[in-house]
Amino acid sequence: MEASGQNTKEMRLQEALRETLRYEMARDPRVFVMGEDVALFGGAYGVTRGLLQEFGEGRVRDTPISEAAIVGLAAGAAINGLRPVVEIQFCDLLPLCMDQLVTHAARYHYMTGGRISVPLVVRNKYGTRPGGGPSHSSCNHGAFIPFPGLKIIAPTTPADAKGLLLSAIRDPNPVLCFEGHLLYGVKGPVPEGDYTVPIGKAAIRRPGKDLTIVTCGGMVLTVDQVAQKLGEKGVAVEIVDLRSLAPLDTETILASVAKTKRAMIVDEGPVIGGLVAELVAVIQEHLFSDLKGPVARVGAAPIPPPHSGPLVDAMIPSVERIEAEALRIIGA
Amino acid sequence: MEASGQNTKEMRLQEALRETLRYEMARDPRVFVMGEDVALFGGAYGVTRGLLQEFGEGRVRDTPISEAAIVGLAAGAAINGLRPVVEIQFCDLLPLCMDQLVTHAARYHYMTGGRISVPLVVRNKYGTRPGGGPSHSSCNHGAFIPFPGLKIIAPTTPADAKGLLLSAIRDPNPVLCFEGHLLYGVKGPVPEGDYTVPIGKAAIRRPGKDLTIVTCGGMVLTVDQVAQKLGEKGVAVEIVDLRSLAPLDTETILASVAKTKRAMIVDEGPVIGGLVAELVAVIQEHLFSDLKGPVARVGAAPIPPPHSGPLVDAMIPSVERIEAEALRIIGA
Amino acid sequence: MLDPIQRKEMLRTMIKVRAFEEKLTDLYQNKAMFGSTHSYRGQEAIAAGVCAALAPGDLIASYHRGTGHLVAKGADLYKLLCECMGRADGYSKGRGGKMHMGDLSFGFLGNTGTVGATVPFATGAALAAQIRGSGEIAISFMGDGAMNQGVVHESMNMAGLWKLPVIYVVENNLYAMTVSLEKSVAVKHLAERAAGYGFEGKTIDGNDADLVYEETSKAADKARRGGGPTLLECLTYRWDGHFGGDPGTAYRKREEIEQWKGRDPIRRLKEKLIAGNELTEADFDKMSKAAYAELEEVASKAVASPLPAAKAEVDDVFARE
Amino acid sequence: MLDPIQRKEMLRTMIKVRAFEEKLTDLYQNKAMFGSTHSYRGQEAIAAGVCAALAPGDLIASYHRGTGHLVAKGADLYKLLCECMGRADGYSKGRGGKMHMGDLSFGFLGNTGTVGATVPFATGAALAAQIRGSGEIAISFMGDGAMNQGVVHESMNMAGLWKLPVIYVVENNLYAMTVSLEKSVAVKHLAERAAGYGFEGKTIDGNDADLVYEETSKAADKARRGGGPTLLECLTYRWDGHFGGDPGTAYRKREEIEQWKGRDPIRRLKEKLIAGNELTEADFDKMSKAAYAELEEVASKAVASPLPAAKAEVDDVFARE
Ligand SMILES: Cc1ncc(C[n+]2csc(CCOP(=O)(O)OP(=O)(O)O)c2C)c(N)n1
Ligand SMILES: Cc1ncc(C[n+]2csc(CCOP(=O)(O)OP(=O)(O)O)c2C)c(N)n1
Ligand SMILES: [Mg+2]
Ligand SMILES: [Mg+2]
Repeated sequence: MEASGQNTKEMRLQEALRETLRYEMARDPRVFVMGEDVALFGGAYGVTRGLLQEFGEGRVRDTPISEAAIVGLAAGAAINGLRPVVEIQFCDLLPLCMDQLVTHAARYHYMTGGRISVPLVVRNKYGTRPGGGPSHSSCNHGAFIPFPGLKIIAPTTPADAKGLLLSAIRDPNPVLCFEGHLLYGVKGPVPEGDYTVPIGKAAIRRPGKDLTIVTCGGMVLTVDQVAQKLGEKGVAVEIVDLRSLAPLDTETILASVAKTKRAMIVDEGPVIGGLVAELVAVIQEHLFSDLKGPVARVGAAPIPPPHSGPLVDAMIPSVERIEAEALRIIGA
Repeated sequence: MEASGQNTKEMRLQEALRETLRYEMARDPRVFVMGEDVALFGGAYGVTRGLLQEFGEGRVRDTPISEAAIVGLAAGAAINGLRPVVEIQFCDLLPLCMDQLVTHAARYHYMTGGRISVPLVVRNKYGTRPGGGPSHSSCNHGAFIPFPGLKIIAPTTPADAKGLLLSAIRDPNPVLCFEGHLLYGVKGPVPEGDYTVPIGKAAIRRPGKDLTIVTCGGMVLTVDQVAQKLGEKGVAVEIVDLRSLAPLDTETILASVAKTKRAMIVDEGPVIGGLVAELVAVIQEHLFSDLKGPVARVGAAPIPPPHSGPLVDAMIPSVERIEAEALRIIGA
Repeated sequence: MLDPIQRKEMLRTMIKVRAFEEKLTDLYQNKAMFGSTHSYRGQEAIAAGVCAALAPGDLIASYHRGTGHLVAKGADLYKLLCECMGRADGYSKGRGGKMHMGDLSFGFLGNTGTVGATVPFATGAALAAQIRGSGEIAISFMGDGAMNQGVVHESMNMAGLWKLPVIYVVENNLYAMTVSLEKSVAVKHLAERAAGYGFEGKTIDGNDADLVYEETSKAADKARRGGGPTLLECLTYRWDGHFGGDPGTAYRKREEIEQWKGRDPIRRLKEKLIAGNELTEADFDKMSKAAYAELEEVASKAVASPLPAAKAEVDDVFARE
Repeated sequence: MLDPIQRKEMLRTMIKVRAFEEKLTDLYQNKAMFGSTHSYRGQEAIAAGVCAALAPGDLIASYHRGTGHLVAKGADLYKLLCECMGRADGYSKGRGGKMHMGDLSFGFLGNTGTVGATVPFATGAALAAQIRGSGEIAISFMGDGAMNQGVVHESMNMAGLWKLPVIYVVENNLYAMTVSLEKSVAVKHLAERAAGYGFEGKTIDGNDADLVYEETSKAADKARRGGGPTLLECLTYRWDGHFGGDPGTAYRKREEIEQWKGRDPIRRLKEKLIAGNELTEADFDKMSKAAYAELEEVASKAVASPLPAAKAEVDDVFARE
């Protein structure tokens, strides 16, 4: 399981994903990769580079621009015994394959009385940034949690990227993997060999006694900066990196908040509905009388992701905004 | 605005919707209706019956089974000056047109710098019931609130059905209208003539001082039964019928909870993420210190909507389950 | 061409399919079911003809009007009927009803109530067969209305591109619910669309079981030999309304319905067999009685079978493996 | 056929389109933009030829490779360039960038970055024209890759069914990002798909502005007369990479690129005009200089223009009207 004494190698998150695909494709002939530009070009973000050469056209396929069929064919292949890993170029395109994913693939195991399962991984990129704009830089990772039958992961570190993706490929259920646009290039140590991180387990990125901040993906790095600055001001922040958005690791979250008695949710996505609201709801449900104040939430402003830099800066939680909010609820 | 001294006529919710369409189509030549089986047959639930005969094939169109294009063409027609009202036969099909709706129609006004607006109404039916099953009886009305640019209404009474639908047709933005399967046949007084209910305003269905229950759609009727039983036990429940899910009328909700100091959210849909979680989050955010206990939530079990009666009964909140939960949080 | 014994088997299957539909309608009218039915009566030659051409390992995906395909592919009638009735012994434990099942033990990839939604599943199953080289082919049954769903277009394009071993069987019964074909498409034959995906499309008489068998066999051979997909548009008609409660006469002329009933696929095969001295009226009556008797027996057992317990099965949403 | 003056105008438009693209590339390379570019160089004859055939009230919908269409349709270069650069004076106030704009004042229905997503918008705009009887037609520009999106299929079917006044202009530049046409479809000409929707499809040389104009005019007349849609597959090639950062050589042979550059649509029209004694080299140079000079001026103004304020414009999400 977790990296215990395993040798590690320093690499980018993008490489960690690639190594994981190579590793599992070599180990399990049922695994194959399909998506737009994934074969000859190696993927819009280079994650699948080299796989075509290593595993051939049968198992590494460029597809037409047909998101619904990419996910639908993958589900069909999964039903018939394979382990597809498909790439959807960015999360803004998930609505195009949403019917196949949430109404069919995700419900199939339950609705067939458990006779059929759909081991399917849908990788996609997310993240609002200057130049992306309204159709290319959404953060809808939090919007899929109301749909039963879907597992959702969002790795922050290269090690988790490997461990979670490997777990996802081996999971008998559909797993949606959100990869942060700005995280692909981030380096970190990655355990070699067979390394998995269980889906549904969060990680404490930083221990602290005064305030719990629950977040995920790229925001973990932003929040870590906040924690450092607050540390200098004598406020000890505990950071919970969700890693899995569905199922949520409420145990770890609640244990942390039970200790700090103050909680704040920070996310790149909208605070309305979805993940952020769910975290607030769960915490107040279980720890209402322990809490020193309401659970705070800091997230993206409720607007479509804009193109221009200043507009994006105003939309996405900044170190300053998060710190100010943290100080406010600490009452410092 | 609200029915003030207007003459009313007793009719089914289904008829109220039909009368509204007739009224506005006669008044505004820009309004037209399109969808599967809406013309010759008058709609799967009879809502559009007679419109073809009255307004002709140009403005009342049967379509092929193409949900994405139905919404996409409607959006294009709206951009070019018309006021489309389309019918999607049930909410399980919304994922098929979700890209057109949330990524394009809903973002268009903002993303064009306000140059273009998309006055579009997408009517659809929702509701989990025996015999519907996993692809025909979802309750995803709560899952669309994280997406900016979309207004969402869910009328409970025939009068609101008229008032909200008329407001929706006249609204310059895309409006998603959720119609409860079991509500179509429910009768009530409907103001005649030009009657609108503002989008974004909830209604107090029943005043009470001990507990606020926030709900919407068909659940309002179930919760009313609960309130009656609790009334006999001396517990005065205040029922807030949301009527609009986006934008949410937080003012009315918070005013009620500020008075009762206890809140419970009840919904036919999943409690995870979406609408229910949002309501919990908003209330605890603003009224944390006034609340006598955590905001409770009662909703559908996190499973796909099943086919068989007993399974549905176990999934959807019942009078008994809601009452028990209410008594628990009242501490009675 | 099938030999006499096989053709009689095909006839027996058609009778069984119809008997099942009529029993379902019974049960629906007697309020013994949750939800409704989508009667397959009138289209029996397609399910029977297609399935007669398949090898045991071959796969089928179905749709809302799917019970006929299941019976023809060899589903267990008790489990099937129980599922239609929302009983615990059903294929899906009562969770899915007639529109939501799946069981690979008899090559059934599944069906759903969303028009067109299983077309990519069948196509993807064929992709798996190609990648693995396992030799099975997949049948994708769909109605004419499904041809206008985006995902069906996308799937067929990928199947043509990769020469996947899949056969698209479009059961063109001239109506999508209440909307007639002329109000749904501007093309004369839906089969013409196959050209746009780079494979062959044929429009055939879907009420001629022998023909459906022949064309499916050809397409299956081609698919197995790596020749890629085929679209078979089978012209047919549903005798009954779209669903249980629909008389089917608000949008269809009575004459049209009668005309098509005159083209009864069962009677057609029966008469051909009798004309060829391969069947007697007596044989036919025996077959019929046997089929209806079997249904009676299965139905009485299903009616007496338990409903699922009233519990939310949250632990069964995810596969554990 | 256009008269000499009009053809020179068309040439002028093509030069302007190219000048704009080259200026954008400049700005991109000088990091003066947010995000990237999708160069239209090599495809100028399509935007210019199509727009030359339109009446003032006609509408166009565009896609990610859309700046060429906007310039040809008469967009304000300053507002357009500002938007590409995310400036406050841009068409979308910097919110949309080059892929997300719309302004009916010059008949521009809009573009988005989702492949195929504006095809239903153009189709729906044509539906509005038909219902209202207002006489305008709509052009739906798209790349070859869009032909494999479900919603495009659904839209074309409805357009054929209802004979909507829309023209689908498929700019087939042989690649969808890095995936070649042969790896995307199994059909030889994308235009063949139109038959499946009941209207005419033609494959034409998209680098011949005169021809594009002619075919668009015919299709436009047909559409105005109630004859329904036409699909024009315009064969062409993008000279540059898919986006600013892409050299475009990882998936395309250099010879292929050079070959197509030899078919320069601007030079072709220029030489035809010169051969017909309707243009001199000097005229051409004057046109060019003027176009590039105009771009320089616009660009310097745009570069000096303000960025939007750093505020979340939550009040601008909903239209108030
Ligand atoms: C995507 C989708 N849209 C609409 C519906 C509602 N609906 C159920 S069956 C049907 C008609 C299907 O017609 P066809 O595909 O020809 O099959 P048939 O019923 O004629 O066998 C419709 C519109 C649905 N189930 N799925
Ligand atoms: C629905 C969708 N899928 C994928 C993408 C990513 N993407 C952007 S452009 C492009 C290729 C488009 O090719 P084509 O339609 O031929 O237009 P071209 O770029 O060649 O002009 C892709 C795959 C997208 N923007 N939208
Ligand atoms: Mg049909
Ligand atoms: Mg292209």
